[in-house]
Amino acid sequence: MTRMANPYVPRRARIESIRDECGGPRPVRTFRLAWADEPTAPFDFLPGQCVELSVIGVGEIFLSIASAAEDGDRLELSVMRVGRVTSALHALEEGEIVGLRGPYGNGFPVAGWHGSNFVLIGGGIGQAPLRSLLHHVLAHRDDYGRIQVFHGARSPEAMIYRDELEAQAASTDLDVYLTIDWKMGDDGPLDEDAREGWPRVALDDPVTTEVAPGQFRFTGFVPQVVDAVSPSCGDTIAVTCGPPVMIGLAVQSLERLGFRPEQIYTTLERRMKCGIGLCGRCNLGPQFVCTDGPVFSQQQLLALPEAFA
Amino acid sequence: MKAVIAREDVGRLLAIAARRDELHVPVLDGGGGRFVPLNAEDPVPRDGLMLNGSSARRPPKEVLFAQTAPLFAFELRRGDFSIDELPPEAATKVLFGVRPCDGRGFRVLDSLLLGKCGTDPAYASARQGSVLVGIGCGRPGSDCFCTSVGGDPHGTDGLDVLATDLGDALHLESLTDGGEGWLRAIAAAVDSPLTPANPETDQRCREAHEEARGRVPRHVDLEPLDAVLERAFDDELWDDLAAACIGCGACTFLCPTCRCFDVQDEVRGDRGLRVRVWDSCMFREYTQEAGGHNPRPRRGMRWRNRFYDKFRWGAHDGQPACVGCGRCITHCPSGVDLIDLVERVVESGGAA
Amino acid sequence: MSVPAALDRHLRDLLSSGQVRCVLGPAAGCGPRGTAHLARTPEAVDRFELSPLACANVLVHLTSEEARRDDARRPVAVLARPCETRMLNQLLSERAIERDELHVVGLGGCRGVIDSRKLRERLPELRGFPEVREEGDTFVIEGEGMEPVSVPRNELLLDRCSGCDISEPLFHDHTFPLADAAPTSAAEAECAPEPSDEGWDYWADQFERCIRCYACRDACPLCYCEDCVLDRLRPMWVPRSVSLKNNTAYQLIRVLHLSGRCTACGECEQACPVDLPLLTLARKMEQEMRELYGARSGFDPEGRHPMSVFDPNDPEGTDFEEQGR
Amino acid sequence: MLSPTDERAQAEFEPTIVAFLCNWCSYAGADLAGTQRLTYPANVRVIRVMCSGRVDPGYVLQCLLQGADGVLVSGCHHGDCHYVCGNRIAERRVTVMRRLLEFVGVEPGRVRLTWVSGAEGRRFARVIDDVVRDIKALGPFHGFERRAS
Repeated sequence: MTRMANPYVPRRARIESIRDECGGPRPVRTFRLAWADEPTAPFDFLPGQCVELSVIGVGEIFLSIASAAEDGDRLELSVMRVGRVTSALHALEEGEIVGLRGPYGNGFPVAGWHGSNFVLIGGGIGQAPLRSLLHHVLAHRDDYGRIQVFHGARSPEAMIYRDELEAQAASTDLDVYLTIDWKMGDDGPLDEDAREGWPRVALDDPVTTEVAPGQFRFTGFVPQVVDAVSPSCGDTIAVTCGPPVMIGLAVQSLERLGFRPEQIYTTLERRMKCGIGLCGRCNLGPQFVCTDGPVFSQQQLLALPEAFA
Repeated sequence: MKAVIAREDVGRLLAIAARRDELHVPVLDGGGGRFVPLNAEDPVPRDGLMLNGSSARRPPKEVLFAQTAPLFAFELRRGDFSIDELPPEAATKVLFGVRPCDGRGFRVLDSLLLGKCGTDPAYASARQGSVLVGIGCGRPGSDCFCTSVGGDPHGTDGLDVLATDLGDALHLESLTDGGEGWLRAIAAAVDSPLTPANPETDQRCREAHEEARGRVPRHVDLEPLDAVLERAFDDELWDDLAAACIGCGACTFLCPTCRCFDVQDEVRGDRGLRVRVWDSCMFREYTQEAGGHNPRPRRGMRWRNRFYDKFRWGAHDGQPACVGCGRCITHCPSGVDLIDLVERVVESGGAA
Repeated sequence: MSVPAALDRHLRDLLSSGQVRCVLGPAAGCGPRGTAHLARTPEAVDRFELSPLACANVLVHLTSEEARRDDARRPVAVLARPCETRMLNQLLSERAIERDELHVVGLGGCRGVIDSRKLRERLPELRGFPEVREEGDTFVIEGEGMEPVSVPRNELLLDRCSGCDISEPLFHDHTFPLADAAPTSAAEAECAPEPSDEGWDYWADQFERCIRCYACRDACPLCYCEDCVLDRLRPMWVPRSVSLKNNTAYQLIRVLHLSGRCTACGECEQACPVDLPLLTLARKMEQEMRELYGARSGFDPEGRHPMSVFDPNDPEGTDFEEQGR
Repeated sequence: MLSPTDERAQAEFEPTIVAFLCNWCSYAGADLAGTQRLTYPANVRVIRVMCSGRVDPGYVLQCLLQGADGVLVSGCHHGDCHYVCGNRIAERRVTVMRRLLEFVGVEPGRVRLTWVSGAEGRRFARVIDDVVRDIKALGPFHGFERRAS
């Protein structure tokens, strides 16, 4: 009997560096990993693909990769501290070893997107897979058209990749729109002065917001900023990732702007265990997020039960 | 190959089988019955052997897909670890006394665990070379409905050998190469109690099959179900249907085709195991994300998922993933009746 | 109709007048077992079934996560046998439910209910939910396509019913007699045998069979914590692996968390798909609480948990003084 | 009858005992025993808790599950509890725990309860002597595994 490779066994990877992305009750850190054992050949993966990351002795989590294969032989994972494994991971230090297996999932179908413009809409930690896509697109800049990046967070302090995105905003090559949430009162957003340097979008009718040339900071929910900026849908792929509510509203905004379901892509999250389509829990009807996804077009999702749950 | 064995010689047959391979047989254990390994030296249980009457309450899936199985062992060091892969199971497993519904259950498990995406190595190695010796159900249990889901009390799908109870004897027929090899080996043993089948036993066999088919007590017409499920997903009926459910995992753990599992690290000191443990889609935690979001917060949604998975999404070779064994009905702690629910779903017409 | 006319009218009135938001009670389940039924409309009252076979403990649905989702403050009407009013008392004492959220329809003159497993074993050919009549000390069972069969009551009664000393509801808003009060015979009133000390080998055989489906916990009306320690991953009180050791931990923690609260209703044992003798454990703990502290759960809606109070006359828990130093 | 090997194993058996000591009395008593240079067996792993009443029976169970051969809970004497009656609650909890363990075939002597005040260093040492002696006599705990037949 030939012995088959055990797909559950992770390889050892070393934490080369740790970067704090944001603090607060749910801090995010980016871990830069490299293989600890031979062969140390770089991971080959598509933007939007995932890995299973183990803190051995605690557990394993399914994570979107936050970097692109073109970034070199190091892999970056941005992790929010929310549960048991992510807490253990946040307690690790540079030089320590974690387990890694993958890549898993389908990733973004970038080969078919040559020549397209992009609208990337991310909220919170949902920006991680979009960063992977953005890095890939920037590495092949000539293959793609205009790029508009929308990214939202609760506050400027809670915004991940802020330095990187602001530096990109300063470049002329892509348009970046960063937004922070409204301060909320009992009856919804408070119409008080927004944080300095983060002007409000028009609350009742975001489309009427005047966007100054070069303005890249806003106060408002991400879909409202999309409304205010009103990106064009021609030859454009829109990709959104974030909290389910944000995705839902962003898709509505995109549809108002004329995007068709086959132009809109989302990368989904579910509770995962095995990562390889065996354990059963991440199903959307007959499909598994871990193997059939996590990237789905809006067109696919419309046909899948529980896709918007 | 076909052979016949006198009922009183079944013990001798099992003793021969146990000498050759790792043999598992269904026995009454105070908990309604389950498959246990039978060592060649052990006396064959007489009263407890569950070859007539009802099937073992715990299906044989646990022999090949253990409720708890280690994926690998590890040792923790300061900021590091090492992993020890565990040797795969080498012994050939023979399961004697598998009911035809459970045999079909393995076909569903095969499609899920040796599937297009990945292969579970523990299941694959346990399944490799395994021989499923089925025994037909002369007297189906009180909630059996195998004939409604494409099965039969003497169905052969998934089995390697089928035994038919002729009262004073068992008629054995091999169905696959694996079954043929096993049956020949048993027949070739020095003290083999097998005798060749003859036209008379074949005839009695056919009669037994016919008779048993008429004894399957419960029926449900699945024909209209698929069309209803097509549009019933967002219907409000699911919360009503699940009203009596208490949200335990009895139905899924006793199901011959459920395979969902959890993965956990279990550590003692600096050593531990990463284990695969059965999980149930009926548990709230099953889809509960660390961040607090749960895509299936209500019992009705979890019920709906199981229902669709058995009758629509999990369909395999044109048959539902439910094999009609009736265990989830008979042993539901809150008296929920799957057949009743199928009928209520059909009746609702999916009028969303 | 499976519910006496007067009761049927009362339940319909409760629902049509809007006094209660729903009625919770027993109904015929699959085969010879009961299930819980929640009637939200007067028409749905039809499904209730008071046969001694419809014995599902429906109270778990009062405290389940699903029940609490329904946040309307109108009361729930409950069809409660006497032992179930005891459970209700316990829930009230724990403030798991408030008195004004309940409308208790007590069922008086209870002579016990049938264990569907015992019935199934006795009459394996039985199909569907049979008619059951009580005639003196026998149950007369009439199933689909079979002659009526008489079986002595004590062969079919649920274990929890033999030795039960409450035949009338402990409290109620309304009460209806289940049957003409027929005094239980002396033989039945005898107490159930005391749980015997079987030792570890016996319990190892039992716990080893546990499949950890959590039915015993999920069927228990008193296991209503939203976040159960048995599900916790951090800290993991009971590892997920199914093994004798972990199963023992699971069952002992479950029993400990119920000690002093459990009313020995036996739903855990009834729910267990692999026939673990869980009522034995429950009874043992109930008996200890009574012996040690005179505590009986479910008899005082204002009562305090015996594990959170003490009495100056408590038996001495240490055994060092006796060793004469 | 014990084989010679078993006898030797028993003689060499050094039990692991977890002691939950209340902060205000028993822990101070243990401290005093130390400063008085009293000797007592080293089988005890001490866990300091604020009150004996804080010891959930589940903790006792966890100790037994994770390899302890015995568990000691020690608090203030009756009437001396820093929290008025925590020790009396502990008394009930430990008693019930012992009854449950006994019922499933675990010697109740593996779970002990005692009262030691902050002034009773000598008593603390004696308690430990007693507990270790008694649990040695009971032999290793099977840890809720099958006993080897």
